[in-house]
Amino acid sequence: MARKKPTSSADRPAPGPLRLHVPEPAARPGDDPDFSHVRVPAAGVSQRPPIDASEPELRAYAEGLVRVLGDDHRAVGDWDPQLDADTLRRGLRHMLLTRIFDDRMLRVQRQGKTSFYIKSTGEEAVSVAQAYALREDDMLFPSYRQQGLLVARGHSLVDMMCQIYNNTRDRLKGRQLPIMYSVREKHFFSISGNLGTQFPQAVGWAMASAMKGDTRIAASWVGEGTTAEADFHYALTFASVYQAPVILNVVNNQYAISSFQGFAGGEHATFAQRASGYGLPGIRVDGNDFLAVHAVTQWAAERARANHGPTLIELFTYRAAAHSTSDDPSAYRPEDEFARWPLGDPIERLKQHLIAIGEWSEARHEQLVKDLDDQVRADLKEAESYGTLSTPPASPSSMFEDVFKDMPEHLVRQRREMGY
Amino acid sequence: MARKKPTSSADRPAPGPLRLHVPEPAARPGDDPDFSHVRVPAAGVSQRPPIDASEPELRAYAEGLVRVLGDDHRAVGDWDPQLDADTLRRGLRHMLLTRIFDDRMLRVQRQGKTSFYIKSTGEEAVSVAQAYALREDDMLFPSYRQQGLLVARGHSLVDMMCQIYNNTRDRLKGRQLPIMYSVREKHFFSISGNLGTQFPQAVGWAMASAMKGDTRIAASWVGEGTTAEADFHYALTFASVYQAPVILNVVNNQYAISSFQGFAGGEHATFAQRASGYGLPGIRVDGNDFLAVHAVTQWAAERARANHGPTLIELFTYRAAAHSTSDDPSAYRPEDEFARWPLGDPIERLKQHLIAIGEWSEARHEQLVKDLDDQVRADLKEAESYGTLSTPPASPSSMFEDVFKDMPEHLVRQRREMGY
Amino acid sequence: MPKMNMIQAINSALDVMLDRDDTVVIFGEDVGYFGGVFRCTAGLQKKYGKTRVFDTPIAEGGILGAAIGMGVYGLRPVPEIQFADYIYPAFDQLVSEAARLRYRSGGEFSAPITVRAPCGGGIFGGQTHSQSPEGIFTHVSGLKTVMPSNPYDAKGLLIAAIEDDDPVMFFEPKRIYNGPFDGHHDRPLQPWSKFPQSEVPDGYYRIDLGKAAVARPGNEVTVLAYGTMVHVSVAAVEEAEIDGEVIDLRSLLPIDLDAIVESVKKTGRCVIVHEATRTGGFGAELSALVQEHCFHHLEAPIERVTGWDTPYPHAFEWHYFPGPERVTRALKKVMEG
Amino acid sequence: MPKMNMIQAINSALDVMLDRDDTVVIFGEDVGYFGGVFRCTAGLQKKYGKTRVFDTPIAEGGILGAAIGMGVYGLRPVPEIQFADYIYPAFDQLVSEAARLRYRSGGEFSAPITVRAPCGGGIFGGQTHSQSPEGIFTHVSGLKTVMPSNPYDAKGLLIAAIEDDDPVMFFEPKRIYNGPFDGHHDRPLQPWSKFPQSEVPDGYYRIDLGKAAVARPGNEVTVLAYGTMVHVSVAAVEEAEIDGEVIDLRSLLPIDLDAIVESVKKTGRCVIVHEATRTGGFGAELSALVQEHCFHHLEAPIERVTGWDTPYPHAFEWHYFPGPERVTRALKKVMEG
Ligand SMILES: Cc1ncc(C[n+]2csc(CCOP(=O)(O)OP(=O)(O)O)c2C)c(N)n1
Ligand SMILES: Cc1ncc(C[n+]2csc(CCOP(=O)(O)OP(=O)(O)O)c2C)c(N)n1
Ligand SMILES: [Mg+2]
Ligand SMILES: [Mg+2]
Repeated sequence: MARKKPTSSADRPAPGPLRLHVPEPAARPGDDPDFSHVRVPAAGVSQRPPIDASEPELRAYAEGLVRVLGDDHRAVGDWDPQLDADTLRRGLRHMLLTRIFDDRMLRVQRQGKTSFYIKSTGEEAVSVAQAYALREDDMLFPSYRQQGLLVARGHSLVDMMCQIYNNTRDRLKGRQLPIMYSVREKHFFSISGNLGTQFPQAVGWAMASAMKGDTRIAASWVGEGTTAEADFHYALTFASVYQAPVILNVVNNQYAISSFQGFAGGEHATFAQRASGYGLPGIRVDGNDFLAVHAVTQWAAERARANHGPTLIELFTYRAAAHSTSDDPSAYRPEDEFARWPLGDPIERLKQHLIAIGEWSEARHEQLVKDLDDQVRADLKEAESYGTLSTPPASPSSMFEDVFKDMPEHLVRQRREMGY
Repeated sequence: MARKKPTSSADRPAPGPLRLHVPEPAARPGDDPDFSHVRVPAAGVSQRPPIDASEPELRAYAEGLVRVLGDDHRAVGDWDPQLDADTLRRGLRHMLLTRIFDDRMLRVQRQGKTSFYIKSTGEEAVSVAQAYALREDDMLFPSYRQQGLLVARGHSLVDMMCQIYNNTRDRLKGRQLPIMYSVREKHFFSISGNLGTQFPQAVGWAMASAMKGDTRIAASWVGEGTTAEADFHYALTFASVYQAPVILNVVNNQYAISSFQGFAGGEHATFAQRASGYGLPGIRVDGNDFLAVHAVTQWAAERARANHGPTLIELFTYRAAAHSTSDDPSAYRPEDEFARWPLGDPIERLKQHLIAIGEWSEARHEQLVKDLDDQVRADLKEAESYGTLSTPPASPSSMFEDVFKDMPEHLVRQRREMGY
Repeated sequence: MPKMNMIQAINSALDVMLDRDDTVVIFGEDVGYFGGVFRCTAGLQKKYGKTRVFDTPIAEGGILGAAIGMGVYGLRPVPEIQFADYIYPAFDQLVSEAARLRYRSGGEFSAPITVRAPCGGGIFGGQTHSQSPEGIFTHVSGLKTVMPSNPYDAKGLLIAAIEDDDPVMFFEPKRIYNGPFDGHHDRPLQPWSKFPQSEVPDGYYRIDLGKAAVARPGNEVTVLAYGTMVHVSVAAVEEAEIDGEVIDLRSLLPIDLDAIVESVKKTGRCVIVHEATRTGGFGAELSALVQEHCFHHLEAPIERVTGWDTPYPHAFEWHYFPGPERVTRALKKVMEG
Repeated sequence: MPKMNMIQAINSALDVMLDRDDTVVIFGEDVGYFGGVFRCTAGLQKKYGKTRVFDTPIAEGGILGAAIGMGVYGLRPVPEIQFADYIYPAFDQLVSEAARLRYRSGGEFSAPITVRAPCGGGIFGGQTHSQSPEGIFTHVSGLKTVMPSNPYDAKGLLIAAIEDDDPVMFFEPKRIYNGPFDGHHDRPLQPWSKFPQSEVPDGYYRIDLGKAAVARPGNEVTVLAYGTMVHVSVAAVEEAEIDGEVIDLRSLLPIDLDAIVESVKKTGRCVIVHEATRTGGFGAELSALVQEHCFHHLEAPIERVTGWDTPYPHAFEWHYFPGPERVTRALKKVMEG
């Protein structure tokens, strides 16, 4: 204790002025797309851990990127889910169907037949592969960009279109913005317009399933931008405290409307890393690699079902389309970014894989695209036969229903006031 | 691709039923206190890192426990802040004063002279050492258990008592529950009854300081239970995104009213670890070790002031008293836990350290206790001369002031209606 | 018949429902092992186990988010918010989710949750343990809002709320947990056991939501009140020696408009009393409804007696609280008006 | 004089204030580089730099929490909430903090923030892009609530709001960003440039909060409205061929009670129009105030024309929206009543 330091920092030399750091993306309109900050490990290097591994053992997965499909389009490594060719072809079909559906619905929105649409282009592997890795009766709490879940569960496109059109067959009775589906029989929860709210709800559902000794688990999705909302924190906290059987997915598609993922904290950590702070495993996966997404989701599902608790999965992908039909991305990002996205296109990659293993061909692919296009057209025709936005479902008086289970007097009076 | 695994988890053998995990503390009333789960590393083993170290380099600090005062009451290792004996004696004095003040105010609450009180017993090192490691004009956003900050900044106890009494000298004009201080000239922010709200506010203040090229930083405190609130997540997110010059403190005193820290997620990770998920350094420190608390806080302050960004500090301590005067801990924890708390009593430890280095004695300590007790009694007498709860400050009509800067018409009307 | 105070009656309602319906679950901050800071859930974890009655993280939004998910699964969650003042972090889950779920899903999903929260002042709780936020929730389509004024009603209404298939905000005026406080803070509180409403059956019974009660019949003026203010209003009517009819609304949404209109048409005068701040409070809605439905019967302007439009000031609690003196003044004013 | 639509007028107000006062800072989701989803902040980041105008994480509660801290530091933050429907996650910071800070600290600290949020429906936004939550905020002591109805007022009121030392909720009816929509959704929208209120000075001017304007003078009935509903009400009055006086409240809290009372005393009749749901809406408060202050002048019950007590239903937007037809019906009713 010979040398005495100054006793208070007040005595130290005054430092320079403080500066505010405001995140800045690598490229803006006019710039060359720049993904040099994206580290892409080779496929197959990551090992599939046991499902009862503890969080500290799993910490490296939150910074890594699980990849199965190599540059040669072969599946490599421990995570290869070894799906049979039929399943892969079905996956390709469902991803393609999702994309074609999206393209078609964008077009009808542009024609004024509906008010709004949101595409999932470039992110089809997320929904389709994840749906495949879950059981049919596991409960899904999606955001607005997982239409692929419904497609993968074989839900009727006509039914989806009718919701988008708010027509006479709209199961949501004209109440919701297009694409805010709710499909109870497919265990697909009602989509909320408020970001993130489904995340703690999924945890609550999973807690209930555990309370009741059920075997069904829950899965939920948010975008990387949405991780900043309170609900993300609530979900992780409750999932951790009660070790709920739930899979919490962050779809990191690089953008939240105009804001790059740095505004959600992506400059300083991966989104999968958030989980470790709660003592939960976080796994980062190549979201455009159908096989990797399937494998990681299956791992998390097995873990949850065996009472080893929740997993956070970050699906690393790219939002290839505009945020929604109300958005124009050319105002905030280089036009050709998707073409330069280092993880490619999930559909193209699965297609090439199937070709590489001798289970697919360009010709069959072309035929499939045509068939699906025909199917979507036919479905659209049917859906339009039930009307479009200008042909509302049932009577306006139905707007007073379902506010409560039984209509209270004040709503009866208001309905009467409206003339019914 | 010879062996084909089942293509969907639905085909796998059904697992057993799910179970809900509900956290359970190691000991309940009637049990022997059990702190076997608390790992206490030896003092001096942790190295003080450079202030510009990156988060991954610092990750081990979130799981460790920085300790300076050894079992022999000597200061050891790299983190030793090497404070001079005067500063240490001042620290001891301020911690003791805080404790004596707390004890006295509890007594007056029991006498019915005020409605409510909250003690910080056992946690005095947190406030006092942290105040010492900051500059006098750094802005503090405390919770209700950091009265020691005011004591350490030399604020008038009489002024604090007058707030507690809501008497004629209550600077908060009778508006606030006792102990919800606000002391602008000490850069001590108005305490909120709503848990956690001050955390993102501190970040916003720090952002503003950075925007303006100021040199002042902010510090804020929440309890470990409060980390589950949204505001904790907002604070860490904004602190990370904008690299705000702020120190975010989690005082882990093991309890949130009746709930042990497992209900905030403490079973699965430390609270310091939360930070790493946001790419921020988290440091866990022995909260009952005055020197360690000072050193870690000073490190974080230097880091923030040099534009290297925010730090989360977990102060590992024990709430020795009841949550508040409305609480009776014997209903939910063993009576003698504090006596068995492995990190001891912060006042006793600093006292023994001073004795060990030949700068203090039992006799001087006894005298100090007596002096401080006299001071508090004298202050109390003065405060009571300005009235107690039954002697409200000024006129009730003042209740209409400060809702807005200028009183709008409707409040003027209501004041008139009240008879003023 | 057992005698119960309001805490015991609420505890009994929860006990009855946990026993009858194994989808009922109870959780919140300090409600499990400890039994709640007001003891409303005391003994229930011990009786029904940790997966039916349990503690939670301090995260009101998380509590509600999880509750909604449990409701969607098929449970009937009864979360507690420790003080109504701390309900705001859960506001989005309540307003955007619980309240809207049935509607937006075309009836596919719903959240049959009952949110219990102690409300109101008069306990020297300061501005964050005294609020009455019911008026914020009655503006939200899809939520029901209930506030009992006595043990018998508390149990019957709480059972009805738990059985209700829609989300219900169940506010418990903490000032009357132990006795029917009438606003005379300088007099000793009479315990519930001295009053007939403390006779509460042990078993199951329900009081339908949306039905008001006449707390004191009368002919000269109608007083609309709920919660603690029912007792204040009855005291004021007696003290003013005016033959006032005090209506205990019990449920704010749905509201028993018929009972209100019938009474006001009879008396021709109306005073509305609540503890919440005035502007935009539920009293405004009551005033609007009364004048819409009884305009031609009104002989004087409707008066509102409410908390002032300020936070609840700790030292001036009794100046803030709308006590019998202020109600009496309003009664006299409408009788003259 | 330049012609501005409401977006341009708001942008101009922000520009003027950023320029005049270097403590003014603007932030929110997509408001920085992109300039806001409604373009209200377009060009401002470029002009004033990234530390004055910037993007934020998607965390409304964090945005408000940080804004309050900045306000305490000494800045005048003007955060944007992308849609008023998304303000609920920030509710606790607004109600428990911004609104209460000056009071609870005895005047030591305050948060001079202005929260801008587009509100209202009529754009086929569905239930989460159409809400009018102003009635929730007018019940909160310590907040001011403003809603302009035209470009000139928008700029003058926004400047006054930013200069105000208390927190102000500044709601922008998005349906009239581009023109004074009068509820006739089947007719082409007239752009602001055709109307005198689009003549907006480039520089600084302010319209004090708490002063109503007469949007259309008249003698037979008073119509109280704000935001989009001002235009609907004026259209309805003209179409009903009733000599109605339409009062544009502009500021709900503080409210210009004098202007209201003066008009109702003159006309003896009153219709209140807002887009928000009825029960507990700000219309209830207006109705209560009018009957309290004009009881003896009223010749007919006050009518409320409002959104129904349901979420905003996407397909039935025009059945939900309180258009000129419904206002006309109410006008006729009060004229008869
Ligand atoms: C609570 C809330 N705040 C803001 C919005 C407006 N909003 C809709 S989508 C969106 C961006 C979401 O980005 P991200 O979470 O990354 O999902 P992505 O759209 O990329 O799939 C925003 C800000 C909203 N819907 N809800
Ligand atoms: C938003 C909110 N929810 C609940 C409460 C009630 N409450 C007051 S203190 C407390 C426990 C806080 O525990 P912790 O954060 O660990 O701090 P400590 O009391 O241990 O210092 C609770 C639940 C509150 N004040 N605010
Ligand atoms: Mg995104
Ligand atoms: Mg604690």
